Amino acid sequence: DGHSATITIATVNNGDMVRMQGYTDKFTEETGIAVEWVTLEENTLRSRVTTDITTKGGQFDIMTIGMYETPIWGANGWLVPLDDLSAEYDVDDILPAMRNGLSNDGTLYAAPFYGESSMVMYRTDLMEAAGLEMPSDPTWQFIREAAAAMDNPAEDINGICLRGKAGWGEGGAFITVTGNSFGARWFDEDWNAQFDQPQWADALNFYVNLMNDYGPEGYATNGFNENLSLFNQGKCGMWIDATVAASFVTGDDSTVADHVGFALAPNNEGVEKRANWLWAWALAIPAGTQQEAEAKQFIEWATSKDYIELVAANEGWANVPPGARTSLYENPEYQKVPFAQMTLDSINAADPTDPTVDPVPYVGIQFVAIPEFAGMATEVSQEFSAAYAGQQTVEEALAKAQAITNETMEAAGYR
Amino acid sequence: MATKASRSAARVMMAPAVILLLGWMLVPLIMTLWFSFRTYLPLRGGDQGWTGFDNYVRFVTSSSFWPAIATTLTLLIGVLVITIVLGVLLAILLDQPMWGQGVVRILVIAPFFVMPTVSALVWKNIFMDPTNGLFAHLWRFFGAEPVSWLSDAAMPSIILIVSWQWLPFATLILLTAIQSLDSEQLEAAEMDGASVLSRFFYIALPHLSRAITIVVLIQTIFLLAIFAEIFVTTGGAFGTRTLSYLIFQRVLESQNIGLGSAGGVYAIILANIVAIFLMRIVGKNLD
Amino acid sequence: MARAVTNQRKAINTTAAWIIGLLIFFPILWTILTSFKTEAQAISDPPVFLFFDWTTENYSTVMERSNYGRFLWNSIFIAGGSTLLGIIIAIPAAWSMAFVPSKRTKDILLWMLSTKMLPAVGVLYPIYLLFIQFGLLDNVYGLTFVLMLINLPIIVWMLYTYFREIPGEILEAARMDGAGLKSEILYVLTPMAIPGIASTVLLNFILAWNEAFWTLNLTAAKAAPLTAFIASYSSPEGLFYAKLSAASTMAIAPILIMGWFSQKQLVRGLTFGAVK
Amino acid sequence: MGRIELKQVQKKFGDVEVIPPLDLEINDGEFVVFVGPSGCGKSTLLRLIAGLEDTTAGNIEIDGADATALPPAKRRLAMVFQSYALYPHMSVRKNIAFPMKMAGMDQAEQDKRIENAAKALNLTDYLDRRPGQLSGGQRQRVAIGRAIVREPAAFLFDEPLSNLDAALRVGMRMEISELHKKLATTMVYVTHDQVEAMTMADKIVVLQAGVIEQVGSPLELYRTPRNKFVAGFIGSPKMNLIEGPEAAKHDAHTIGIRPEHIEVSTTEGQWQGTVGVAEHLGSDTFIHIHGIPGCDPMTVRASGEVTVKHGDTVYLTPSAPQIHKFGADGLRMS
Amino acid sequence: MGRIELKQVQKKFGDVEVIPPLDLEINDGEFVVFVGPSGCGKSTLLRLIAGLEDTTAGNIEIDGADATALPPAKRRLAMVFQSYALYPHMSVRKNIAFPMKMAGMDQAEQDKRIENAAKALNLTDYLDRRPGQLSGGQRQRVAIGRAIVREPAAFLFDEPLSNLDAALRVGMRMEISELHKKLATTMVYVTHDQVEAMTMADKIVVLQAGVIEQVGSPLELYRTPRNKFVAGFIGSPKMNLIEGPEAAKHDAHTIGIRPEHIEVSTTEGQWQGTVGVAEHLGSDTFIHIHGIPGCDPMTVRASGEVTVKHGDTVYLTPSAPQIHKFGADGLRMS
Ligand SMILES: Nc1ncnc2c1ncn2[C@@H]1O[C@H](COP(=O)(O)OP(=O)(O)OP(=O)(O)O)[C@@H](O)[C@H]1O
Ligand SMILES: Nc1ncnc2c1ncn2[C@@H]1O[C@H](COP(=O)(O)OP(=O)(O)OP(=O)(O)O)[C@@H](O)[C@H]1O
Ligand SMILES: [Mg+2]
Ligand SMILES: [Mg+2]
Repeated sequence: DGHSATITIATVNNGDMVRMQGYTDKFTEETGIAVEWVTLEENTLRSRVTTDITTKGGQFDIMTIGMYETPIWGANGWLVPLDDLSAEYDVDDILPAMRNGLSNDGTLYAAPFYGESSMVMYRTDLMEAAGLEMPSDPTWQFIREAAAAMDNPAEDINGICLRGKAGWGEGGAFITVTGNSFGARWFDEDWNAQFDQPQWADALNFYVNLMNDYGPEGYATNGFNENLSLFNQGKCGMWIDATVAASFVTGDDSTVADHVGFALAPNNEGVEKRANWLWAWALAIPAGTQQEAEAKQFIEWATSKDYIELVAANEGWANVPPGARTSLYENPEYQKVPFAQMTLDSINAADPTDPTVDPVPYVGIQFVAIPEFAGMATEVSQEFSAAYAGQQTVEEALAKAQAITNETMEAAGYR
Repeated sequence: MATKASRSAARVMMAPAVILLLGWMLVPLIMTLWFSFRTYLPLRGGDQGWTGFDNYVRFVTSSSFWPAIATTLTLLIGVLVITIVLGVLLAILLDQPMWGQGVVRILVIAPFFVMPTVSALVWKNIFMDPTNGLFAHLWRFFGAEPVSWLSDAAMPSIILIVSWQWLPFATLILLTAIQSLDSEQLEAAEMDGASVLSRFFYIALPHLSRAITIVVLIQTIFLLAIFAEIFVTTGGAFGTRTLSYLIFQRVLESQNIGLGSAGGVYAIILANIVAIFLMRIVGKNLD
Repeated sequence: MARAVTNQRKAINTTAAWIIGLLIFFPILWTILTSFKTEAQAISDPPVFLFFDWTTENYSTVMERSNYGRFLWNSIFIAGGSTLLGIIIAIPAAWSMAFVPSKRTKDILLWMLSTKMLPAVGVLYPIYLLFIQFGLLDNVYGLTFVLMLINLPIIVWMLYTYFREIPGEILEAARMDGAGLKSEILYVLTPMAIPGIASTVLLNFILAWNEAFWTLNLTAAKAAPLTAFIASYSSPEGLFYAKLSAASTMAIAPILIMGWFSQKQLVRGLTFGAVK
Repeated sequence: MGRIELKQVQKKFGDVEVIPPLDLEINDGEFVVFVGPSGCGKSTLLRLIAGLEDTTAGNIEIDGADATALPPAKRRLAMVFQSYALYPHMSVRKNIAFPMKMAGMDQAEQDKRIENAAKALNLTDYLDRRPGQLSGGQRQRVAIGRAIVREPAAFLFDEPLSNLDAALRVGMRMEISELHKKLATTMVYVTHDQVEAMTMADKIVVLQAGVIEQVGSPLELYRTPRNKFVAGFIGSPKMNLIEGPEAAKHDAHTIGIRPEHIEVSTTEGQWQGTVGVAEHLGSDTFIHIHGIPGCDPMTVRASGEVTVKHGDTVYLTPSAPQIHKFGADGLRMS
Repeated sequence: MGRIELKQVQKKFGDVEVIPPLDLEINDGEFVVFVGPSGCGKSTLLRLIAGLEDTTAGNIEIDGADATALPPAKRRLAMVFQSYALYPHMSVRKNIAFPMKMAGMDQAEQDKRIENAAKALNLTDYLDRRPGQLSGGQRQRVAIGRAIVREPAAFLFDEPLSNLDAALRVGMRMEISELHKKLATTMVYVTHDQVEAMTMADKIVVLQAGVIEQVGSPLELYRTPRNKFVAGFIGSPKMNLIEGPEAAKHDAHTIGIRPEHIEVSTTEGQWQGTVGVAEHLGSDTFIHIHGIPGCDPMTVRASGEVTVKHGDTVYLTPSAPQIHKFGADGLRMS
């Protein structure tokens, strides 16, 4: 009868998730199902839930995972398929890009809580002062020009802030999509690492030069949080990062909330792929849980249209979890939110199944959806970060990345 | 004391501790050994059979292996040297007569109570952050460019953090040791015409050797296992990947249990080399 | 040396020691101060030291967000339980080593210590599997047991060094007086070793309290101690220094307070038989 | 009752034979003192009797019953240790009560015995103190009190006075002697101080390297030491042992003469020598004399004061009946 | 040279005056012993001379020069500590060499002096051992060796023998006396053992509570103690002090008579008493006699053996010339 059931949810400690925890009482009230939260920092969460799922530890009834894990775990049969969600939940309302990214073989394995792509956020006031105008689809060349124009060390303003922090989901993701926008790719169709190709050298050199010239001090350790706080303190002219950041840079904690503009992530001139990614934090149910029904009930609640409205009613439309549902973008109230349209456009501009200029054997834009990727990409991004910090040259970093990648692929038996 | 009865009683009373620790050592060790000879990729079908020594070969030939060993030893030695040198000096200072000795001692011990995670978080964000960190403010105040501690000087920064955590331990052990130094010996040396420095080097320092050994032993045990500090601050980037961090990456990030287990076996070997090396000294110095 | 110390020298010592002491303590002090600031004050340049609007808002935010009480209780239970269990197992073992030494005593002791050198990350997987097998995941008892095992070598060693300072003749006297092994340990040895046992308890309580790998990896919600609590405050989005400081302060405050009240025993406890 | 018999008792530590097989009888009510140089096995022997060490071979009988395999608690013996071995965390009262508590004696009886013991040992005022608050002599008395209340078959003492200073030592020596007179219980007492042995013992057992050199009453040992070792060990200052021609005159390999049995004269005598150090105690003078063939220096004890100085020539005459003769094997002749 | 003069030297620890202002002269080459009960300030006085403690007031002169403010190393004094204070991590050779090394003496000279000292002290075979591997007596000799090589103006000894056992103590006592004879260097020696003081000293300084009770040669102190304290302190067994009517007969508040100055008889004598404990040492018998008015028990020392038993009635006669008379103020009369 479920009157005293308790479900345990592992989740990441970001703003939207923490906000959801605040509304859990409502869920418990409605259903009588109690909820235990295990809130962890992203990297800790990932290693924690991965250990649990691979060993069938069964500690969690719901796990917060991303687009990277979902297809792999789904294929292994470790997740409960979400193919019997209620009619009122309206699965078809989920943005197609998200639904594809969270499915394996057409079966949905995780429900997106919110989704994101990446885009350019810039200071309209500084842009104006510099006498430039941001196109809605800028190129890297324009970005560099604008960064140069806005950079003002005397005022402690950096032309541009970008992620450099090691970690596949941090700087690794950013440099991968930057690579995409320069025509680079991780692997050729035979799983040979491609870091020895000129496109990578171009991309990395461009990034390093841009950041050394106009980026903040110590950008090699800056990730999403660091850049967010820099931008909110008015220390960045531009910031290219997750679309979810839009609600923060226009929110209460921001000192520049009134002067933020948005544009699509850039591409290198002549390359059709843009530097934007696709990501969703989604809720999935590990196979074998004793509380499958209750877990499903929770997922339906947390990723429902009603939840979005609940948040909107309490905190305003700008703060609802974005990027998951089509209906949200059709909502006239939400369309008033300044970054709504650009977010949707960015999401639509990303295609996980065709991320690069040259064909690749993998799915995923800012990641390669194979189990070995997280570890390998983290190591690669560490080499890149060392190059950002000036501890090695771009060439050395690329050579090491090439070696690490090929070693891993050999160990895993791809080659 | 040592009658047959007491000896057999002793054996019985040792048993729980010995059996538990033997189990705690052997069970994981055997499982680790087992995994290390198998291709075990949880995300790709789990245990895929015997591979012989492939994992071992792959682990040592990996470009990260020797740097990781070097990093491990750098961290170990760096922290040991700092904590012991500063510990000795601090212990001597704290041994002097002064006002408020108790309070000062509390201040000095305090870092020992701080969880490694907390200490890493606090140092990383509140002090070493190149934009908002206190050091950055300080540097700017003096007109200098703030340093990105955790990228430009990652290893020294981690050594600093870890040393900060372990300095109290070293100081306290050394302080107690200094207090146990027979004052007549110092007086004898004084009568013999030894200056303050001579007394320190010829009398006090040799007296401290046993305490220093203990500091080295205990700290080594803990330092070889340092993890949280690196995980939180650099995530192994900028040359701060120790052997145990490398194993973490293999096991948890790359989800290659076989390879990681082989790494674990290497770590055990390294630990034992260090241990044997230590035991040699300790064996001599422990009574 | 009992020679008169001039006040001048004492003043120099005092000044030097206080400066260094405060320097070492500063990171903790600063964290505590920061926890009472607003986020904006927390990162303001130049930093504000004491003259800011003290607020406890960060604490209420943190309290609202997580069930601090449960984390705290788990920490206390796990640290306390593992230490107590360890002591109960270690006392007989240390008795044996100290009072019925054999040629192998030192080897056994060093072997015990060497079990602490097993790299935790290397054996996480096996241990996790074992824990699943025995249904011990996210279970305070399971965790208590593991932490007991981790700290047991240190406990045995510390007790051994204390016991060795107790003259064997006293135990022999008890034996002559008709005490059996149990009475000997219960009525004579343990009460005599109380200061040493107290220090051992303290030190191991701290070590268990601060253990961050197993506590994080073997728990989920029910058994999670403060190390897991702080893990959820590691780099969330946005400006967070003040909240991080508040959470940090909450994680370390109990042990800090306990440590301060018992620093004498602790100082003794940290000697590890270094004396003599 | 407290008759203790050791039959072919042997003790080895590992391969080292500390006590070769040895027989010894201790009669009921006797005060037996084990003396001997440090490391000769006195404590080991006592601990064997107590049951704190296992015998390697041989039997220990207490009151006719084999006690070899009995644990210490079952032997009805009480022991007083050199370090007192008081329980520092218990009050004097609790210390004394401990053996009775272990025996499960009823409270009234315990209180009675504690009171008696405290009265006998002058401890009544200190019953509620901790051992740490007592002086050395008082601690020693508590240790004895703890032994007394058990009403043991025999008391074992291991150098109980060696931690006390000279003056206290003399006092406690008397107290223990008087206690023995009063209780008439067997006491086995270990010391390396021959004065203690002489003044307290009914029977002295002289040990060397685990071997019993002689057993006898103090005066027997003083008068007729069985060998050179006992001769040198008993008596203070030490007996002068003379080898060579002087000994040959008495048909002996070595002759011995105690310092108090030599006459000193500045004018004439049997031997001539030079004064080395002269120790003036007021009551006596110990003169160390060099130049006597076969014995250098020879010690002489003169009563009262003798005004000789370093370098003086003196003449010595031994008292003939008190000359001890020893053969080449070190044994007493005749 | 080694003449030490203390002029109105005073020492306070905080507010506690441990040594009230005091004058003392120690002549070159003299062997001066400080005796007194525990806590009377002997060590403090020695440490003041050594410079290990600062004087609160007064001056210390060494060889006529004011040394009050000199650091210990500059006073040309060597000290031997009760705990030996050897450096445990250095070999015997290094221990002995340490003061010379500190003085920067050249190696050849160092070796020579070490060799001489080792020969003199019988340490040659042990030069490469650590102190931990030596017996108590050997350690003591190393400590002395370390003092000798500096060729100091004076040696200071703080209870150097109190950690040794009785037999060794006698031996080392002699060795130190002989060393003094040989070197003829001033020695200041602290002990609480009056036998040591009597046998070794040229001059004894008796201290009580920081105050000098008497200074004099051993025999002066034995014969004419200036007061009851000195009378009781010097001599073993202790002087019997008698108060009441017996004392009044001699027009004194208290009379004192040493045990060796009393005749024992079983038939007649001045005082009648009952034998308590009789301690038979062979050479002497100490008899404790009860029932003498004003002094219970009275100790008597009889030469050789006296066959008295517990409970016997005996008669005692003091030797009249050796009766000491003390006034109500405790001071010697006449
Ligand atoms: N537990 C032991 N293991 C090995 N040897 C021992 C042990 N106990 C004593 N011995 C050895 O046995 C011998 C006799 O020791 P014991 O303690 O009986 O001497 P002792 O006569 O009491 O000496 P002392 O007067 O110094 O107390 C010594 O050589 C000693 O080293
Ligand atoms: N550093 C000090 N601080 C305070 N009081 C002290 C100090 N050193 C000694 N005293 C006190 O001074 C008095 C004399 O001490 P000192 O050590 O000189 O006695 P002593 O005659 O050497 O005694 P013992 O025979 O026991 O060695 C004692 O009452 C002692 O408590
Ligand atoms: Mg003994
Ligand atoms: Mg003294």
